[in-house]
Amino acid sequence: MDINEIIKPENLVFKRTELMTDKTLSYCPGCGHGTAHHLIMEVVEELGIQADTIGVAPVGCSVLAYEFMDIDMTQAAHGRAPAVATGIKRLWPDKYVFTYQGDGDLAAIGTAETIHACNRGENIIIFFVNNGIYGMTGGQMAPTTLEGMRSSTSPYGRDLASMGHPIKMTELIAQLPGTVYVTRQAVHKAANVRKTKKAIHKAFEVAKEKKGLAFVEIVSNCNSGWKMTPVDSNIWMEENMFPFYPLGDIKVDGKIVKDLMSDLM
Amino acid sequence: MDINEIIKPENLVFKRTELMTDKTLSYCPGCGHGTAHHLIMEVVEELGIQADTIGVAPVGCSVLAYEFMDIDMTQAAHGRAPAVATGIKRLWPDKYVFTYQGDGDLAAIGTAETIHACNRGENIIIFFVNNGIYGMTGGQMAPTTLEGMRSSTSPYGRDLASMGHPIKMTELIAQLPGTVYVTRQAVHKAANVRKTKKAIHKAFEVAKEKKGLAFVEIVSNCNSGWKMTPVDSNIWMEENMFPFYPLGDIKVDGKIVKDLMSDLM
Amino acid sequence: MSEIRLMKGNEAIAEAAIRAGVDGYFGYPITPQSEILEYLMMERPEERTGMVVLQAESEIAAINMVYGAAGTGKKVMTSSSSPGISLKLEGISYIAGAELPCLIVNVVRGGPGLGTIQPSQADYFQATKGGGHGDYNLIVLAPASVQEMADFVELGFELAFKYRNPCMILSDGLIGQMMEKVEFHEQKERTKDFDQSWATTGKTKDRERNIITSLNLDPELQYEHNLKLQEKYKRMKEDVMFETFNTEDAEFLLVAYGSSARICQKAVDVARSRGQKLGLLRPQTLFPFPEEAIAKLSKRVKGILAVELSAGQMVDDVKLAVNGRIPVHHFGTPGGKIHSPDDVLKAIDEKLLGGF
Amino acid sequence: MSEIRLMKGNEAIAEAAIRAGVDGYFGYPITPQSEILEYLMMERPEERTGMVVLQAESEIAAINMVYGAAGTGKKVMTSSSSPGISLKLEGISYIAGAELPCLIVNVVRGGPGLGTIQPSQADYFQATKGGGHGDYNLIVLAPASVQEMADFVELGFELAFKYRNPCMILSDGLIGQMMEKVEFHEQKERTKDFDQSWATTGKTKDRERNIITSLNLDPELQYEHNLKLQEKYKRMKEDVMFETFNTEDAEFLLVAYGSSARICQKAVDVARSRGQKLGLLRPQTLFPFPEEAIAKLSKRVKGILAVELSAGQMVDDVKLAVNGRIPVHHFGTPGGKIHSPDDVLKAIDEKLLGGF
Amino acid sequence: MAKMRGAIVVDIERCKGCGVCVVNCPTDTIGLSKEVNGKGYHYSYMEYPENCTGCTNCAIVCPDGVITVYRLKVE
Amino acid sequence: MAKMRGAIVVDIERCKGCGVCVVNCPTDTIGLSKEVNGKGYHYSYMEYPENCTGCTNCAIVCPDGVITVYRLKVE
Amino acid sequence: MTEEIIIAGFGGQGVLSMGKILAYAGMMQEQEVSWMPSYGPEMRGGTANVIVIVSDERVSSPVLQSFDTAIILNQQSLDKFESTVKPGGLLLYDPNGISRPPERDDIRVFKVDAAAEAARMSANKTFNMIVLGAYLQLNPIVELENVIKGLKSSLPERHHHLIPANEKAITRGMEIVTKAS
Amino acid sequence: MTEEIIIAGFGGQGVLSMGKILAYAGMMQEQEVSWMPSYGPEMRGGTANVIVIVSDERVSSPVLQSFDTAIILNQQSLDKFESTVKPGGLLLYDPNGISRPPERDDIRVFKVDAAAEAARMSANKTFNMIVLGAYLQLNPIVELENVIKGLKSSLPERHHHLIPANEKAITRGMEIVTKAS
Ligand SMILES: Cc1ncc(C[n+]2csc(CCOP(=O)(O)OP(=O)(O)O)c2C)c(N)n1
Ligand SMILES: Cc1ncc(C[n+]2csc(CCOP(=O)(O)OP(=O)(O)O)c2C)c(N)n1
Ligand code: SF4
Ligand code: SF4
Ligand code: SF4
Ligand code: SF4
Ligand code: SF4
Ligand code: SF4
Ligand SMILES: [Mg+2]
Ligand SMILES: [Mg+2]
Repeated sequence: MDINEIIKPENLVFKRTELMTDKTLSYCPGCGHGTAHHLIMEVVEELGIQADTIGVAPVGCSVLAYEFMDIDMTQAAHGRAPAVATGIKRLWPDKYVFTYQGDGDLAAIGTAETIHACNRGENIIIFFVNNGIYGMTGGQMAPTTLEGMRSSTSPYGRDLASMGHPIKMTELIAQLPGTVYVTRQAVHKAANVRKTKKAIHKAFEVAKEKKGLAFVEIVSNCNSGWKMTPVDSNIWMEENMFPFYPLGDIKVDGKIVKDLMSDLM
Repeated sequence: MDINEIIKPENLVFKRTELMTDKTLSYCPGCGHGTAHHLIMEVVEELGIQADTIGVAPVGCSVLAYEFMDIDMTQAAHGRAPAVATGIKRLWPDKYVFTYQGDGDLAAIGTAETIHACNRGENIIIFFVNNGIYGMTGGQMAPTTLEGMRSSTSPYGRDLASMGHPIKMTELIAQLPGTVYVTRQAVHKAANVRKTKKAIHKAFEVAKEKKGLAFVEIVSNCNSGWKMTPVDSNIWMEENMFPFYPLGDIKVDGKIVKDLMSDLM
Repeated sequence: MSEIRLMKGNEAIAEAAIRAGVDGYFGYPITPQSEILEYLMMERPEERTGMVVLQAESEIAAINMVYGAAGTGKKVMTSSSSPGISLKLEGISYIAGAELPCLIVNVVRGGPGLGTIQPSQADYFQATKGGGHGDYNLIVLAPASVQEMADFVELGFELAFKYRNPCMILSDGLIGQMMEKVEFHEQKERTKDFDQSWATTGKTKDRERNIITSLNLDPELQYEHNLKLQEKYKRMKEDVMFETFNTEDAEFLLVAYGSSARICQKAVDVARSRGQKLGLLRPQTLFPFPEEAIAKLSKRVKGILAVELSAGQMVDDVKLAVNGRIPVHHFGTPGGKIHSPDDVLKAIDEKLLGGF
Repeated sequence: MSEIRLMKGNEAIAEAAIRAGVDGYFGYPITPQSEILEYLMMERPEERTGMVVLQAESEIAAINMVYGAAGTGKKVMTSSSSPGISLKLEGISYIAGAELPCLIVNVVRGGPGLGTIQPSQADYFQATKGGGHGDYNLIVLAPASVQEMADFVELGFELAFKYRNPCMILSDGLIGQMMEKVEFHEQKERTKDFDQSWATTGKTKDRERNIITSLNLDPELQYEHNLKLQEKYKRMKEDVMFETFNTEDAEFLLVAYGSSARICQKAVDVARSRGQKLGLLRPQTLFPFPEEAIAKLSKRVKGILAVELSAGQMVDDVKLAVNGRIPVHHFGTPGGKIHSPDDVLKAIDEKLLGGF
Repeated sequence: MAKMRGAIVVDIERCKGCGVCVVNCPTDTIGLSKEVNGKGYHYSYMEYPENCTGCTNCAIVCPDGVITVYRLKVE
Repeated sequence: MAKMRGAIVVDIERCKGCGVCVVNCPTDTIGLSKEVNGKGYHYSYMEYPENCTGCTNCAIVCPDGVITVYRLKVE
Repeated sequence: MTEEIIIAGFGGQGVLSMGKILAYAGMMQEQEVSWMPSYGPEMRGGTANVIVIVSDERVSSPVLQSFDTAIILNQQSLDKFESTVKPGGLLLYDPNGISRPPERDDIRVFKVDAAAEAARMSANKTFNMIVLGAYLQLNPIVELENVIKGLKSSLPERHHHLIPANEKAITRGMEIVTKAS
Repeated sequence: MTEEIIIAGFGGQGVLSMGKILAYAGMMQEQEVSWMPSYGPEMRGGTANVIVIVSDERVSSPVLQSFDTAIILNQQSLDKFESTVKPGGLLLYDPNGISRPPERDDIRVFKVDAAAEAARMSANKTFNMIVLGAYLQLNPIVELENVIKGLKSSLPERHHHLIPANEKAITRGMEIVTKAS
């Protein structure tokens, strides 16, 4: 059978969402940011809420998210996306407002804004792409960098005693009464992509119900920062990141669904 | 028996610690800050570590702590005391370094500095005086203000939906691996004062061992901010603050000793 | 129908904001301006006009809430005092860079550092030269009365929207804490049909997506953007505002703004009563600065004394306007101390008249 | 024994810091200066000299770590780039108010807002006029070569301790990212016998307790404190530093600092080769500003062109120094774009020579 | 049986009359004076000195640290 | 029995040759080309087109969204 | 007419609201007014003072160093402000707690035993209104009806039943003010 | 002598380190040098370029708009920098991937088939050394021994075994450079 018999409009089963612009993504080959972008836009498209959605881009590799997502977006100062989103949402309570942030952005400089937006239960969605490193600025150590992991500012590996512990922001904010749905996902494999998409759907549902904040962490690779090939980085991620940042729902409908204590200690 | 027979040097059983200066405290009558100050200085005196102790004062009613504690002190910008203490401690690893902070200072503007000093496991002590309000600036709502509680910026009572939830910073930071000893105490009654003093002793011990951060919350009144008499405010505190901020040790020797999950939800 | 009240300057700002149909206020308490947030919370503006008021977790959060909300085309504002404004400077630079209209109130107190909570004018440079990074300018209004605290809210938003530029009301603890009578306009409804063509309100099919950003990785684009900003700042000159007192026949001129101008007014009265031909120019806009008016006067008077509650900041702009034509002196009181009319008179005698 | 290396400006600062016996560095990554922290981490200075290096959770944390550590009398520093420096301004105002010596490096990039990461000089006002609140000044050094990036670390600490005042190295992405050869002094031990009479090192029986604060609730005291600060800032004039090129017989003068001065040097060479009598004055200290030297030259030359990678900031100080004596023009390129020597030559022809 | 007798000395000018000592005294020894001190506060004093056992409760809770306690064992 | 036949179309100039699709294809359909595209990347292509079932795995994991998938039920 | 007044005393004595009522009353009768308090945490338990200006003309400086009238309610304030009264001006004080009474003889010095009177009336809260009455007796710059309006505007609705008591206190103050020897 | 060089190409082609080795070699022979890279995230997958100046005199401006030599490794860079070569100057390029070759006739244009040669040598990593060799053949501003020193200083110790291969690449580059038609 000739493939041209297959490649026909009526046989189309997947194509890139229309809500991604035509610009070539600025990300490194194999970077999870791209997959995450596509998924969010797919959900916005499926829900038909392009005109009701306002996104907030961070400072980090995804600073240019507004070049790629075909929705109205605001680029926030480093770490302040949750405050920016709060400002928007409070004045436009019927819009869907989300932030898209990296781990340096959300868990280092933006810690206070993250915690307090979650604690206030702002009816926004936070997408948190955790790649354990500062990708944008050249692979420096992030608060999420694993013990012993090398980065340009921990060239001999992260030393807990002098550099502190990797932080589990998601487990922490899950405990704040303002969060309703908290989950940790990944996008390196097709099965994960499917789960993540469901999670994103769920997050938008929560936002619609205005019951509080939805928080979707996506553990992702930064192959450039980790100095690996994309494929190797995904394997390394499974072997090293997932044990410390286990995937799955943490809080659903305002109830913690995981034994956090054993996880945290 | 004439009381002058009792009031003789050889019968002295309690007098104000020498490590408090002669200045009259700037606090309102009955404010717990004063008691907390005395206790910390008593412990420093008992341990004989005046020359090895550096304190960090916050912005808040206790901004002038340096006028009252007879030790070297630095006055930190609002919320930044844990960073200031980190700077000191990293260069003077053999000194005892503590911060003394209010709830607005520590749990609002200083959230990021608090979380990250705790997470890095800085070998410092944080004294956290939680009076559920911004005392210094005239009784505004703090992150710790209880639901329904009135303040000058929540004149009709704190409304959870629009103003967010009171936050339990102490339970949160107890979960960070960098904290070793975490406790919540009070100083309005003699029995509590004695317990708190033990806790402060313990905190200095932990600092000595350099195993991580010790965190002592003291739930206290702000009778001016609450607009009550000192005595009434202490009763109100027992009835309203303690149920939400229960007293007792939360983490000892690096191990959580309380069921936090039931507490947090 | 207008209404007359006796009010603190801070309260007047808050009441004026509600009446001006402001959409949102985001702030954090700090003396001597906490009354703004407190008044708003007490007034339940969500019921009066639907205005949103939120106490943020910090000044940084507050200014970034303003940034987000301003980017949707709404009328939003924040207020703080000196240390809090310093914390907002990254955000202010972003807002200026992204060309968003908004109102920022600084009720200045004595510095540097934690300083005092007493009135000061030592944040002039920060307000007018761009305390944050990069080449940007705020529109800066300097109220000298409680009435102007109220009036400049509406004026500030007008100018902010005219130029799509952040506007600052540079007040101080004196104007913020004093009570005077103030006349209010009738309460306006919040604007519903504002120009949102550039704002992030949700991309509809009939337009390209809107983006609020100050980033231009290509320096050539950022250069062009900066030139455009500079053009805009020049255009603002058409909105320069100032008041003069007794300048017609003045031999010597005081230049002072805000609370210091109030004090100088009294000094002029006293000097006149002594037969000294003193006049006063009071800039109401500090950016744009009334440089032409001062340059013009500098051709008529023999000397100028700039009087500030600072160690000398606005005096530089006066000197730049005068460009060496006549002597420009400075009298200032930094740190939160307020000079009295007598102090000013003494300085006039020593510096201005003594020099001749 | 000295050592010659080929290094980036940023790396030179880091290496110089280790060799100068600096006690601590606290920083947060930001382009174009992250190499400072990276180099330090790679070099394990804790083994070379015992120097402490810590990556903070934010710029605000970093500057407050510096504040705390500087208050103990140690030699500590931080570095960042424009948006990060804006965030540090509250802390910088505190440090200035509390009179603590320390070193702050700003490797400036284009603004406002997130801007670009390309070189700029648009943070001049912020550095020299006090971007933070209150009347304060930093000592501001402007290196124009990798060698000066290294040398100014030690110089900066010297001046900082001499005056008990924060010192800023105002560099930019060009000087920070370029490599040149640089000669280093031998590595020093960290100072053990520093003056700690004022520092918070733990109160011993033989002295009163030491307090680091910028608070004075009494405005009279804060006023006195401010006068003392102003006195100090005036005294700093004795440490003004600048370089001149071909000024002896110059008819026209360029004034430029840092990277722009490098570009201007080339322009002067070319102009001279064309027979134009052009000279260059390069301030090495921006505060104190070489106003006297410029005033003096303004009596000899016919016109001045201030050349900056900004929309016009230092030019104000040049004008204030010249005080209307001769025309002062400005040529600037804001936003992260770098002007070339040719651009400068064109501006000279148009603005400086065209005017005559 | 051995009994404890105690007495407290209040630094009157520093007392702020908050009453915290009063409610903390297990023996109801302390009262607040009718008169005010230089700052206008109704300072605390031993209203029933014979009750005092010198337990120090009042002193350790006093926010202003103005109470000194003496104690004597009497047979 | 009904069988699924699929095919993918790769936007070659936008492919960055990361190989994520390759490892995600359950049928080993995809390979990376020897040649490079305009940006110097070894773009992906159907090395064994007959394997493809049109499962879309490759497309949904592709960070750059450059894969379009077609599927046809064949008896 | 321009009247420049400083009112100074302890934090809890109602200094600020006394000033506010004066200013409000002035405003009610179409005068220009300003009210400038000392502010800040030093007020906590410490001293409080307010400068009130009531004038027929636009008020220029709201802060002054010399005054037509000083109303003084504790020793500290007396020490600080006695010298600031303009020659020929008025100093009114409550002798309660005053150990060193005013000494100037180029000004008019009056006293009002307001604290004692308030205690006698068992109405400590109206202390400041007794003082205000005394002042208005000496210098009736504003009319009583406007003072009552001022009272109303500064008291929350739920305390309006206290207005008669305050009015009484004002009248009482008018009666008991005496020239200091 | 002053030589002002621009080297430009793709991100991964070793443009910056080629420049660094040149600068280092210049420094080794007591010359003044500067090395000014383009920097920032646009480098990620995009283009990279560096300006190197080697001179007997103090280097003034490290950024320039015209150059004595341009070493060009992709089409984008050729488009951007061809016009910046000073009349009489040198343009050296690798024809791999070049669809529109240089057109100027007032400069000396040379080409070096470095990419192809590196592939042939199965030493893709030494691509930039082949180019460097070609340049040094045309313009021996620095001595080979100093280039080797530069190599050493820019390679981490553990990669020093690669130096001979790099040396070989330089020599090869010297051999294969040709005048463009
Ligand atoms: C105030 C401020 N500080 C620092 C920076 C520099 N900076 C840009 S991105 C970034 C880190 C980004 O890391 P992350 O949030 O993990 O995002 P990633 O690039 O890894 O996706 C930093 C520190 C900045 N732009 N602004
Ligand atoms: C940057 C900054 N923001 C705000 C303030 C104003 N301020 C001073 S104290 C304070 C709150 C203090 O409350 P808390 O920490 O709870 O201490 P308390 O007075 O209750 O003991 C605030 C907001 C300030 N000084 N600096
Ligand atoms: S640097 Fe890391 S996070 Fe950034 S685009 Fe590359 S792989 Fe992704
Ligand atoms: S205001 Fe509150 S916290 Fe401050 S001193 Fe008074 S009672 Fe204590
Ligand atoms: S607790 Fe202390 S301050 Fe309060 S009344 Fe008793 S003695 Fe006085
Ligand atoms: S010592 Fe004990 S018994 Fe005596 S007064 Fe104090 S609390 Fe009461
Ligand atoms: S995943 Fe996408 S970008 Fe990566 S190789 Fe496959 S098609 Fe190309
Ligand atoms: S559609 Fe499925 S089977 Fe076909 S190439 Fe993609 S992953 Fe492989
Ligand atoms: Mg990251
Ligand atoms: Mg508090």
